[in-house]
Amino acid sequence: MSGLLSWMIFIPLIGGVVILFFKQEQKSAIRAAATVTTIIPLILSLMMLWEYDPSTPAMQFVEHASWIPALNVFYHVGADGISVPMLFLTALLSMISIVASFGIEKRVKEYFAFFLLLETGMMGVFAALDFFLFYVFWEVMLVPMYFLIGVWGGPRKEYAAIKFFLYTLFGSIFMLVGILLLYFNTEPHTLSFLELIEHGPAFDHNLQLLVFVFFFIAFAIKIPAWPFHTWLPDAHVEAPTAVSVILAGVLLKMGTYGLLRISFPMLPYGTNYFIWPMAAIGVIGIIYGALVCMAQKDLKKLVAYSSVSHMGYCLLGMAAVTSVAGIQGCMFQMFAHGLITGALFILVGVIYDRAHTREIAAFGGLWLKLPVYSGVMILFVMGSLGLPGLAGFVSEFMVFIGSFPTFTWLTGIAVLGVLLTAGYFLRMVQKMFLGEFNTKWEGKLPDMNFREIFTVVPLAILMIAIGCYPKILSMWMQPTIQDLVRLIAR
Amino acid sequence: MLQNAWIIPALPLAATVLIIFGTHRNRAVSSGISIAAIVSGFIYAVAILFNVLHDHGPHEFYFKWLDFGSWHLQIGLLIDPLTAVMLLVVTIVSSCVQIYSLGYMHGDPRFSRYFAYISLFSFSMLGLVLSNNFAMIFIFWELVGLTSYLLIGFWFEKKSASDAGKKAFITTRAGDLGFIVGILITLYACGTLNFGEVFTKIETGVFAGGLLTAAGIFLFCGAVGKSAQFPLHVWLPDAMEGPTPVSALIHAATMVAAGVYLVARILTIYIASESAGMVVAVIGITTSFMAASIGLVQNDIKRVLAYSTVSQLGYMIMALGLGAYTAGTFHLMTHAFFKALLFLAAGSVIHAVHTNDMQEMGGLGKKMKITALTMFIASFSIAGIFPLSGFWSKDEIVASTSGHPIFMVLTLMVAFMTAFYMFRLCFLTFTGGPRDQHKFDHAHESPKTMTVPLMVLAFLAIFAGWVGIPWLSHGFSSFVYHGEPHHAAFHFDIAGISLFVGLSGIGLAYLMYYKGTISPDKVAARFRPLYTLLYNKYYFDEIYDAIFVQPLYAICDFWFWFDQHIIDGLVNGAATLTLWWSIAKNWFDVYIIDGAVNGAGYTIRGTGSILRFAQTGRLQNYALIIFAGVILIWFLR
Amino acid sequence: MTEISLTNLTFYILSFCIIAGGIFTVSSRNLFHSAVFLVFTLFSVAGMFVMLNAYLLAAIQVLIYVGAVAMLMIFGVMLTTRLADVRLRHVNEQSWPALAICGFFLAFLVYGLWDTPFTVSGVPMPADTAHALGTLLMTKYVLPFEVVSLLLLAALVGAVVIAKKD
Amino acid sequence: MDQVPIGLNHYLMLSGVLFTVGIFGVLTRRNAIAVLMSTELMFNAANIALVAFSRFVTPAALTGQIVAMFTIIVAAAEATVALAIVLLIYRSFKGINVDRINFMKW
Repeated sequence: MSGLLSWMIFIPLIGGVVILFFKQEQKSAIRAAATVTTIIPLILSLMMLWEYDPSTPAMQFVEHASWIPALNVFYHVGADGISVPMLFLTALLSMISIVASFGIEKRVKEYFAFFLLLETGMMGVFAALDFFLFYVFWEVMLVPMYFLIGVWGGPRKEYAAIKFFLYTLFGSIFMLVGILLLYFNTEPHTLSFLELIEHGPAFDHNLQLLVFVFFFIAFAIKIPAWPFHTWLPDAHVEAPTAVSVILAGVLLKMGTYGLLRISFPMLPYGTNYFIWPMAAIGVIGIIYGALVCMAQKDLKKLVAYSSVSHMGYCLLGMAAVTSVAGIQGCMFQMFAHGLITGALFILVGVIYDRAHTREIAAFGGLWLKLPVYSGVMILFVMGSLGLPGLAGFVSEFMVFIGSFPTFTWLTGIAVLGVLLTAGYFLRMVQKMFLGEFNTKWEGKLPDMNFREIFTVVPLAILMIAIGCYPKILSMWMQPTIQDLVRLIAR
Repeated sequence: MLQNAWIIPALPLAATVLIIFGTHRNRAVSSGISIAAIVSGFIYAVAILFNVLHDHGPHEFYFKWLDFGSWHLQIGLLIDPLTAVMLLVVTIVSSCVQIYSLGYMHGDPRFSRYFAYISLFSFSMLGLVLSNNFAMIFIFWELVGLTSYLLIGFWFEKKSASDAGKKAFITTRAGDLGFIVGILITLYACGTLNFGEVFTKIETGVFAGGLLTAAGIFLFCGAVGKSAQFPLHVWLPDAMEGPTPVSALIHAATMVAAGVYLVARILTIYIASESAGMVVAVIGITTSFMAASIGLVQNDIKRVLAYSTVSQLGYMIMALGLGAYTAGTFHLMTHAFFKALLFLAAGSVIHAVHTNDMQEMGGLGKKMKITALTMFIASFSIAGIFPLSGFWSKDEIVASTSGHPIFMVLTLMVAFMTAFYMFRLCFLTFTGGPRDQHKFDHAHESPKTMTVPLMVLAFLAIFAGWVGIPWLSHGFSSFVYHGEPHHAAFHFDIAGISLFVGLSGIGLAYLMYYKGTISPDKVAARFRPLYTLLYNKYYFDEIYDAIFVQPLYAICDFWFWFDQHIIDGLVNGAATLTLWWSIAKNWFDVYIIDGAVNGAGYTIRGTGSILRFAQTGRLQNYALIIFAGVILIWFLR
Repeated sequence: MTEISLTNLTFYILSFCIIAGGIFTVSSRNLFHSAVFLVFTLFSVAGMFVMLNAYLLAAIQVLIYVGAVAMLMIFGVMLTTRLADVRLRHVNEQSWPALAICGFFLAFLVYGLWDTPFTVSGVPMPADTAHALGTLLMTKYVLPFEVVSLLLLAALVGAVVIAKKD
Repeated sequence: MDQVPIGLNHYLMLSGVLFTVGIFGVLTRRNAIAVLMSTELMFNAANIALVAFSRFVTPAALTGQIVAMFTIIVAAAEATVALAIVLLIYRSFKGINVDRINFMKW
């Protein structure tokens, strides 16, 4: 099927526009339309996985068309081993988020329209092979995100939305400068990823350092790497459930994806120059995030800070640029974190919908009355704290394997994060699910319904499958990652 | 046959899945599935044992689990005599415990879930012993940790239970950190995690020196956590909050032995690196002595057994650290049986009187004959009394210390203390008069489902050790050995001393707690500081709480504060500064720039407001002025 | 002996009448009196025109000013002014400055006009200026004449429209 | 006394005085009709000057008389319109005092 990626990118947009023609009152129709609109890209992404040839690192499903000839800008999309899993993850999480958003009653039409626009942006970012296109999609994501947090969010939504928006925009500016620097330092001027990657080692070294730092700031804010992470807890806490899922599951991955797709291959010298700071930031993020988690009283904030910690593993892994294991671990962590944290946010939303509080201390003994919910929650908590047999373990282990030869001591410190993660999650589990049932919730907390279970089951299955047999994920990435390591080593 | 050994762990796993997703509403079916799975596993394990007896192996089967670049990780089976023995031990104990649980857990609202967990544990433990590489053993290592967590906190309504589960998980995980680092070092040094390949590298000298020592010590950290060795032993006594069968299975016989199993499995490292081996031995004997001394004064029947377990595990670890592979593993096996028996018997008592406190028991022997009998058998076994299992294995351990006088002295002291506290337990529980009449009146012998497993284990506690009797063609040592079979000659002197020590311990307990010749209270009063120290378990929990837990919370709170106020403060501060800047600019804009513009206007308006009085609006006024102007012009002309 | 020409005397008398009439016109407390003095003044001016050999103009002055404009004024006064108002101030507060300025003005005027050497033509006036004027109006000044007639028409209509009660 | 023949200057003097009187009236009278009368005086002063110039400077051309005639006509038109306005003002302001009609300021 030709134009597969374009269809994946723009079907949500089309769906969003169509939804705008619905009446505000036709809520179920809107929800159905949105679901269908997200199922189509999901099916397309499965087709993409089917047709994808994992034996080559080359870009596949490439579409190339002139867009702004005067600036050498092209509509250029394609997918390789790095983007294919991310595109699939995006499609999956979008579909799940849409289903998880059925509880939204306020301005349903706009909500789903924004959500679908957001999906277009995300798909576009992961598929774009042209800086201009990339940047456009990157910014396209911001706007719906801003409104989704700012309109459908919690009590401090305006603050959170503005913080998110400004912070990300702040990073984007650096990225833009970096893009322009690269653009004007190539002859002929080009914005094509592939050409810039080809040109990579020829960039002046100082330029590489400068541009790397610029890009890193932009992506680190998105990751979010310590110390650029403070927008995340606010955004998460205020965002509606499904938006949190997307935020944690997909948006954070764009930072790491950007580093892997752009910074690393285009700026090999800069990359190799900065691996130590990157690893250090990653490790600080791991430990720091975990420590801060331990002090949290709000369940959602805890999960949010755990994201900071978990994304630290990504940074640490990718900083080990010489090893396939490190980068692969980073990719795994991106995917696994998307699954696990996405599910955790859904589950947080489930309990919030019932109890209208996320205060950990307000619960207790939930396992007695909500066995399904508790079981699922504990399963994902275990996944998040790196229990073997679940996806989180594989990625963390691979990150450690990859980074240990290069950053022996840092890895040694990072391992502590595993313990701390266990600490804060088990504390949370104990306070919420174990102990006596808090009688004030007597009869007020029904167990998960079918729709909610449906939203987490695919994630659970994937998490267990990847944990038990990681090859189902690594097979897509292998050649690309090897090629990436080769590109960085240039 | 052997390559299908994965069936043994797969059966309990299947049972778990079936129970959780299918039969959890039907208690009988759930427990039946679980027991059927483990018993089938036991039968298969027996078959494997005979296969391995025939051909020691090692037999290895694997597939590539995960690959990155030129490296890969495996999932594989390693079947050698040690594995075969462990499979047998685990399946036997697990079977007994599960059958026992039918009675013990009868009436529990989460009966099915209990069996699901137990099956999951069996799966993990069996997978652990079948692992052929570090990564895989780590995976199952963590899984047994999870099931341990779930089962300790099985009665999670009790805060102490959920606390204990959490403590167990986190403490063992602290050890696992070292394990991970050890694995990473190994992988870094050898490029592989397969046991056989790593050992080959060691033997060829590729993996040696400081790196090897570091790897050995770090890997041992895992064992320290899991086997509750000093200084991470604190979780095991608390783990007694779990149901007693769980304590028997997980926290006495199998899971805590996993650390010992690990050390045995990678003993090559400790033999190649003597310093690492010495660390292991020292930790082992320290743990053993410390735990035994604490066990002397505890009143909680299960805690006495828990400290006994810690102590015995220390024994094994020490033996392994000294390179006595056979001794360590042999004791591991015999210990599994008699300690499981002790726990199950204690569970039977608890089931009868609904208390853990030995001070509230007494005289139960009359009412619970089978329980009392099996308990005494197990106690004799652990005390190392001829000819029970414990005698043979303990003798080998004492023999292994022959080159190290300090170790030997300490070992014998531990043996003495072990005999003393075990019989203190027995006498306090089963003999004398009832100290709590009400509880005594309600006491009764446990049902068949509980007593039959007790009898099976008692049989094993007596005879399992006989496979190691030197005169029976060195049965055990010619089967489970490291390198070349090492047939220790039977040392009558050592055996004699060991036996004497054990008997004197029993005798002292007899005098103090049966005859009452020596008053325990007086002894306690005499050694008050020591007694207090021991009674409070050397204050480990308090010390850890003070130096790790509370500072950690404080640190976490600090960093959260730091995050909220410093980092976020910087962000918000930047925003605020920008805002101020904007406000300043706005002020500048409004008052200076715009002010200039408006100022011009104001000036004109001000002037105008003065001048406007000239604008009377009266025609004649204007006309007069015009006229005056005309005249003025004319005049000025 | 210098002939005291009747012309001179007539001039002075008429001058006096004009100026006095003017002064009374502007200074009379009673508006009606003002109107009467105005008519007087206008007649005097008409006499002055006669002295200047502008007979037709004098006739027009009498017809239009006295017959039309003055009557208009009187009607206006009678329509708008209650005669009881006479005790009110009839001049505004700037009368003294105005007087001073007017004094200045007059002084300058006198000073300027007194010794300005106008080039006086010695040609006597034609006796029949009316004929000449008529010819001029129909020939040389026909356009202003027509414009003025239009102006009159416009004034007529405008006055009606403006003064009309809605 | 020295008989000075009545010449142009005398007429101009007369015109000037009348004009000044008219101006004074315009500048000082409160009543609008009185102001109108004063302007009539000024017109007449101008007419005198025009006719005098016509008599003494260009006696043959009669231009001054023509202009004076037009002035009279225009003055008549002006008077009619002005009086109409005065009537209007009177209806609007219940009075025709000029110093009350001061809304031309600002």
